[in-house]
Amino acid sequence: MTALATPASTETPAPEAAAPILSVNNIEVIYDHVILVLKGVSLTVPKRGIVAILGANGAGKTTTLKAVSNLLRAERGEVTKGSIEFDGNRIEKLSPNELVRRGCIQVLEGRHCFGHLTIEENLLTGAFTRRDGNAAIKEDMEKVYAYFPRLRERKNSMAGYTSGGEQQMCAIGRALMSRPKMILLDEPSMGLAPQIVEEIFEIVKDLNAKEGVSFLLAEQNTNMALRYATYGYILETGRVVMDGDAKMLRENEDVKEFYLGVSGADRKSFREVKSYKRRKRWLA
Amino acid sequence: MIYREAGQYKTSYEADRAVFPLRQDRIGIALIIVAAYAAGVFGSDFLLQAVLIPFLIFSLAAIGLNILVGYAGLLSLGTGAFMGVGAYACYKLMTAFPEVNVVVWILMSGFFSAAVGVFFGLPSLRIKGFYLAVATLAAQFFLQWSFNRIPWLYNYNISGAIEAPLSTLFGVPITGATATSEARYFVVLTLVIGLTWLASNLVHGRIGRQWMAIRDMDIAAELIGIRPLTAKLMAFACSSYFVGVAGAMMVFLWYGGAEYNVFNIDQSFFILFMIIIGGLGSLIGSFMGAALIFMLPIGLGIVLPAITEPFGLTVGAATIEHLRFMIVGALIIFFLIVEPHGLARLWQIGKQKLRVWPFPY
Amino acid sequence: MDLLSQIFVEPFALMVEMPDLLVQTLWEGFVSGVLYALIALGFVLIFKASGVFNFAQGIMVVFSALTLVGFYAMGVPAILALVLAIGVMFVLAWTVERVVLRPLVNQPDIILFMATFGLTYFLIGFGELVFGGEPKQMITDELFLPTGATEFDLGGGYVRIQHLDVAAAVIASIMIAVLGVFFSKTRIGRALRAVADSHKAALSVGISLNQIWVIVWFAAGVVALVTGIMWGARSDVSFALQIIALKALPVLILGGFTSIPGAIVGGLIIGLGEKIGEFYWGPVVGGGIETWFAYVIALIFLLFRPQGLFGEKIIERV
Amino acid sequence: APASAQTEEGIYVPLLTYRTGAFAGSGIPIADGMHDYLTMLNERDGGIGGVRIIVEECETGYDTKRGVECYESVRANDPVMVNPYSTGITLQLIPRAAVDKVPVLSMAYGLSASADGETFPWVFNPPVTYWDGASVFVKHIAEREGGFENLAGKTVGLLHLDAPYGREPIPVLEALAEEHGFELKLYPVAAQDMQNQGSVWLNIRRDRPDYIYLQGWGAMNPTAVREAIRTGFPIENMIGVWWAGGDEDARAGGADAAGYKALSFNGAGADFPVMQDIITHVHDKGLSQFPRERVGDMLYNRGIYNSMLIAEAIRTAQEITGKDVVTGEDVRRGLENLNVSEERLAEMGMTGFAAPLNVTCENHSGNHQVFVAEWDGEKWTVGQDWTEPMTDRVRPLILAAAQEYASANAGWPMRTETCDN
Amino acid sequence: MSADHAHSFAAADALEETAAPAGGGAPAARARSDEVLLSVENVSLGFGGVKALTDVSFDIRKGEIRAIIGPNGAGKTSMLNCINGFYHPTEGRITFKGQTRPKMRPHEAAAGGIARTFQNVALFKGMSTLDNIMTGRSLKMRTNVFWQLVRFGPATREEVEHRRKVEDIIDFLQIQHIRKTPVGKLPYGLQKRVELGRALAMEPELLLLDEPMAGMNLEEKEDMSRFILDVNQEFGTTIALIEHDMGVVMDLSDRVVVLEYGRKIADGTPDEVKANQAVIDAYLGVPH
Ligand SMILES: Nc1ncnc2c1ncn2[C@@H]1O[C@H](COP(=O)(O)OP(=O)(O)OP(=O)(O)O)[C@@H](O)[C@H]1O
Ligand SMILES: Nc1ncnc2c1ncn2[C@@H]1O[C@H](COP(=O)(O)OP(=O)(O)OP(=O)(O)O)[C@@H](O)[C@H]1O
Ligand SMILES: [Mg+2]
Ligand SMILES: [Mg+2]
Repeated sequence: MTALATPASTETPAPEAAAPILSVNNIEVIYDHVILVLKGVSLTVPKRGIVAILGANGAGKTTTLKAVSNLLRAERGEVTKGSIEFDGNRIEKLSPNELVRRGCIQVLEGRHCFGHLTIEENLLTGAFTRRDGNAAIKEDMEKVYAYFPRLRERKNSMAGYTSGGEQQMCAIGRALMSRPKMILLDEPSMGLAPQIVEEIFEIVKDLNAKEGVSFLLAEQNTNMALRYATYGYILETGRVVMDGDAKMLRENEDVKEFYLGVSGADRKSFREVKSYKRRKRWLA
Repeated sequence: MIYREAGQYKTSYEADRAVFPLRQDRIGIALIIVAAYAAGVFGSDFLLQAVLIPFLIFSLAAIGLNILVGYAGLLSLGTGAFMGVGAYACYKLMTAFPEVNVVVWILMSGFFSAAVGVFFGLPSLRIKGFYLAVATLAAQFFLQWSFNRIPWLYNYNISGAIEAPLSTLFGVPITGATATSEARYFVVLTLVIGLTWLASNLVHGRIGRQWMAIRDMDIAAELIGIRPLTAKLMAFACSSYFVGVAGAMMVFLWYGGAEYNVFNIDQSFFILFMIIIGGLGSLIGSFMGAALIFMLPIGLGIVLPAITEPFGLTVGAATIEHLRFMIVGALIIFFLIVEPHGLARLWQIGKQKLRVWPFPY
Repeated sequence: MDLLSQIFVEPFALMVEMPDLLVQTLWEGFVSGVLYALIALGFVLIFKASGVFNFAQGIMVVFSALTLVGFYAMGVPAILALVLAIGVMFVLAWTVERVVLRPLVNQPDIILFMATFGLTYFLIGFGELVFGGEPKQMITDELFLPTGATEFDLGGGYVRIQHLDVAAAVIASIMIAVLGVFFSKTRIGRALRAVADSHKAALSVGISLNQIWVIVWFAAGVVALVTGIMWGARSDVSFALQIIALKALPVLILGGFTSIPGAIVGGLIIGLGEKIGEFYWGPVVGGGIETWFAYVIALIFLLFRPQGLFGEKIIERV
Repeated sequence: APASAQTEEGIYVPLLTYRTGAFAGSGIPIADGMHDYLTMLNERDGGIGGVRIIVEECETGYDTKRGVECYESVRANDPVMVNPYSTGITLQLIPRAAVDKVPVLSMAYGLSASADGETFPWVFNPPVTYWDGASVFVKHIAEREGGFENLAGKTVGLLHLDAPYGREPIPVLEALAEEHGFELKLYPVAAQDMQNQGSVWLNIRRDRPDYIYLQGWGAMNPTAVREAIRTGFPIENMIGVWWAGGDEDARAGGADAAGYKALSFNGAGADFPVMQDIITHVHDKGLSQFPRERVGDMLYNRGIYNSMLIAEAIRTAQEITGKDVVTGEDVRRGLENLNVSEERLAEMGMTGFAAPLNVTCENHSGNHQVFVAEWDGEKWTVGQDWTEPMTDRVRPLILAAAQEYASANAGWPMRTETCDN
Repeated sequence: MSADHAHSFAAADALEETAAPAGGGAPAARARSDEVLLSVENVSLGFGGVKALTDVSFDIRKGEIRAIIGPNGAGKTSMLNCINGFYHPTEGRITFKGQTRPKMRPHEAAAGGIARTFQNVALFKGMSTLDNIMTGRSLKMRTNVFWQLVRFGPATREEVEHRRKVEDIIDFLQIQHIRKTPVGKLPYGLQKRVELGRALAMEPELLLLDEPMAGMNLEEKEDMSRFILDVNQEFGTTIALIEHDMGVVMDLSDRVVVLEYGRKIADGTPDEVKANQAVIDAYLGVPH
């Protein structure tokens, strides 16, 4: 790791307690026994924090999230080194189901709705681990419909037939149904109309503020992500190359150049982009 | 770094599209072929007749099925019956025109099963996945019934079976009771090598890519201009051709005769399992799968008593058999867990490891 | 002409002439339909829950029935033997989940299909090792299953109805109804369909695949036991019984792999169609067409509904 | 195949058996019977002519492919003969027998035409062929009807496995039907519907045949017996071929099955001196896998009968050649000169267990007699009504079929073996 | 329609309108005409109760980049599906190059020169990047089965010739390093790039792109924009583009159609559309 990657928890202004809800320590992930994808990633999500992982395609964002939610095993990947703690307990050995029960749920990249179930049934599966009765579930479902009115309109359609954006909403709504303490959001804005993107981040903020849900989000829409997150990590080819306060990152020159784009008057039109690549300074 | 590819640059696209771009692989294949022919000279009768000949024939059938299931993604449970079509077609041709060489008829008989395959493949345009299996199952049961019930197919033999009459190649008997295993082995080996070469050309070219496209995402394939019906029927035809030839070879170059129930659904499953264990969509996998599924029980049959005997355990043949079943079953599950994509993938990963050896990755 | 008459005239004439045989044929068709439905149900449960086409269902039928008879032969009272056999099926379900399914989660269907073949091999070996390969008598009387038959006259002939068949139909119907309600009305039922759709997504929302699989394989095991008792009582309990699992294939295809009502309706259509076809039209070609006739029925239906009668629609969308 | 099979001197007798799979029910008692008799000879007499018999079983699962595999594996050890125990496997081995010099003993199964020793010098199917069996069946019903003339107008059904084995008796039955004016109806049962015979029995109910001849195997038989009872077919009018005469086959029908009949050429029960020897020398020493209380079962006894033929053939071969350790070629001659007389039966403790048998060069099945056994609800009762098959009808059919077989297989070798009798 | 002055947006989400001057270097060599390549006339599409499209009409001119935008579920993807024959409109007609083929199958559309990429990446997962792009050339390959079988002579020549074209595309898209990787293992963004490559390999006249930039970061979006523009300019390929990133849409496209609930609510240049109140209400949200 580079010098920039400092232990985060000490610097992060934890809203409540100092104890983080999630801490990932120096994990290494290998797919298929031969493909080394994460080469020592550490990160921390404070209680009630919103933390963003940024990075180019293939940097390992999704892999990191899956390592936390223990879905790697289903893809023949494994965490070979390091440790992961959620709420003070080691969780590498837990089943995904147990993890959801403890309040940590992932929204998979690329939607993954149950195609043959209706939207409403999809939402109900989200409540699979809950034991607090139908009334409470119903109530939450209303909440999800309030967040995404479009879902209410399509609630009796089979998810497989709905549009890409509708499926994305469904996947997020489904995760909310489990009343999680922490949500791992993988590319929530993908394929959503700008309005909805904004709405989703508002929901994130809302849940974070009102219900104390923590978020770890992998997002390409850096601008948005850094606006709502409190802290950010930048991943490149399986390593954390930079981390820091969201504000600090927003102001970093390189981040600006490579992830945010220069806003305002200096912004280049997409038409004018030339094919040149400047080396990122942190790779030097 | 035993398996070193550095320094082997490909300077033309011709070289790059070769089936075995690496020198080590090419040498390996050449050695295997030489060894295979040498086995015909030095191998015992048992090795040839009970191990190698059937192994090669099943490999060919597996290649055929792999074209359909592994490359084109169309599940078929009718392999046994299509083998039967080849066998019965060859039998009819051979008895009707005994003057033509049997090798010609063996190769011709594949066209009959290809035709039948295309017919039963017609529903594949509409029906997919496990449901498609029904069309092939209908083929399986209907054809099997025909082999049994249409006496014309077996020339009204009282025994209801077909027998391979004597025939020769270059003056050496290759079918019939007097054909030696060596002679038959050389014919089988040569045919299998030749047909494998053709299959390999097919799957590495345009047609093979179209099949894989249909397999991986039929909608997208159609949207980029591949005609699903043509591609699928082509797959049925090619697959059934290989399978049919394998069936003819099975009867004429291995068994020497057969009843209808040789081509039953168990045979279909048997071949299907070879390609799953070996690796779907891999020609080498077809060979590996055939080796494992066919030879594992034989091997265990030899090994198990050898293990139990020294301990003074006189285990009956039945108990050995039961153990053998259990072990084969357990091993299949074990292999799947180790590598669900089959032995071929295991082989690749092994090569990958060799390549980076002594580093773990 | 003769052939045409054999196909289009004689069968119907026979139906009218001998109504007793028609009724008998329908009854036989109905009973086999229910029994086919029962076998198909075992498949459907597992397919629904895991997308696994369980090749081992046939051997599970034999294995469960053998366990039952085996315990009885060891001197355990019949009812206790039944309970123990159910227990063994639970252990089997648990083991299968642990040893086979868990390591293979999120793998393509065909791989899991193959794994169940490994399981079949294992169970054949294990079953024969423990119980021996000889056929055994089903303990029909001891389980209070009725024997004998009732006959009533009809149109100059008679119709004979086996009490065992009536019992089989009733028990199978109850079984199917209970399972149908359980899996369609409960939380588990919904989860089941979710799992069948995508292992990965199901894992991500915290559905416990392990628990679901044990439940479902256990249910399939109990269905297998009932199937084994019924078919065993009709002939005997031997390893040949595993072949009847093949009978479920056209039923499944016709009804749809994922539908419990589909299994029932498919079973009845195949049972009736097959018996009527064989009885009235079989003689045209010398009989024995039952083996493929069912598939042809199924195939014809499929050409109109590619997902089977009640199967889940094949979603095509880009 | 254990490589050790030939380490000690002995006569290697491989038995292709099946104790697993769908047909294990019929296969196990036979395998045990074959095994136990040979073991008994080893234990009691130290083998045959002082040479131990090396018995090796190879499991075929009644599957032709694995049968051929077994054959290949045992062939390396120079067997004196093979017992394929499956018609399918036998058909595969017939062309190879002459080439490999391994005689095939297919006792009352296999290719009926192979009884013609001229065409099939290496294949033996004593004591009777399926065609003989069918003729005995017709004789039996004629007797019950009070003479052949009363068969006219009767309907006879053949309920058979839909496979070459099941169809074997058809030519003979057709010929006899024509001759005696009864009608023959065929009821094929496919292998996968063995235990699902509902529609066939509906057909039987429609046609109301007077008699049924059952040519089934494995699980098909008990199911047929049950279905007969279920549909109310008079069970005493159903007569099985010998392979449909297992104890389990009939027991499936319970008490209602009393009256069911089956052909047989070996006695049932344990009341023969030879059975006592087997109990003493094999069961008491714990060398048998067969339950002691079931000794005497029809199929177990048939296995014993089969092994008796093996042993007698070896003994005869030793006599002819004067050698102790005989080869396949010797045993072929032994088989061809097999003469199990009444005295020899008595010596072996088999009086009443089997009828005398005489195999010749021309006739490899020997036209042994057959009787009709009847199930009394508990066990098979064996009368002494040994019946001759209608040799005059069957023999010409056999010769014709053998001719046809040879001509269909171009290059079929002519018999070169000399005849000793 | 003036594409010469591009309008700048701060970023996809922000939609800050600025008075930024247009950058220089506007594509001059751009082949553009008023010839209509494809026209959609009164198309409606329904699935049982759901109406995905209602009476939509617009046209695409030869050589232009035409954007289709709208809220989620508006029917954009369905529109593309109609154009290339995957769905058949319940009413109305679609004319491509002067031809109207009501029951056109997708492979016929492909043969006619329509290629596309998909919203949910639809690559052939088991095949390598190279093979995926090679499949795009199937339509152009002609050698018969015999030559395919022996893989000599014409088959090799043809294969190499097409391989060369494909390598050009690979170079163009800068995906040389993943040539032999099975695409299933690639990260999402690269998969989209390969998919574009596959569509380009068909050398289409009309290229339909369904959210080509979803899930990409800025740098990658810039790359992708450049590819799209290059394709449009160098090969003269007409492009229909669905995208939710307004910055991209407004910068790249010549004209924009806006759909909402299956209806067309606006059609015009980016400027016009951006100023359209209905569009702002339905989709863009109030510009901040
Ligand atoms: N199942 C797998 N087997 C092998 N390699 C994999 C697998 N899944 C991912 N990878 C590899 O791991 C690396 C990281 O992938 P990952 O999906 O985590 O990236 P990402 O940062 O989420 O990218 P994106 O922004 O495109 O979603 C990539 O190089 C990818 O090729
Ligand atoms: N095959 C189908 N069956 C049923 N409904 C469908 C089908 N295809 C599309 N729809 C419905 O039509 C509407 C339009 O879908 P479409 O995919 O075209 O939306 P979209 O504009 O592409 O949205 P997004 O931006 O979210 O991708 C959706 O509500 C969808 O549910
Ligand atoms: Mg990702
Ligand atoms: Mg869309």
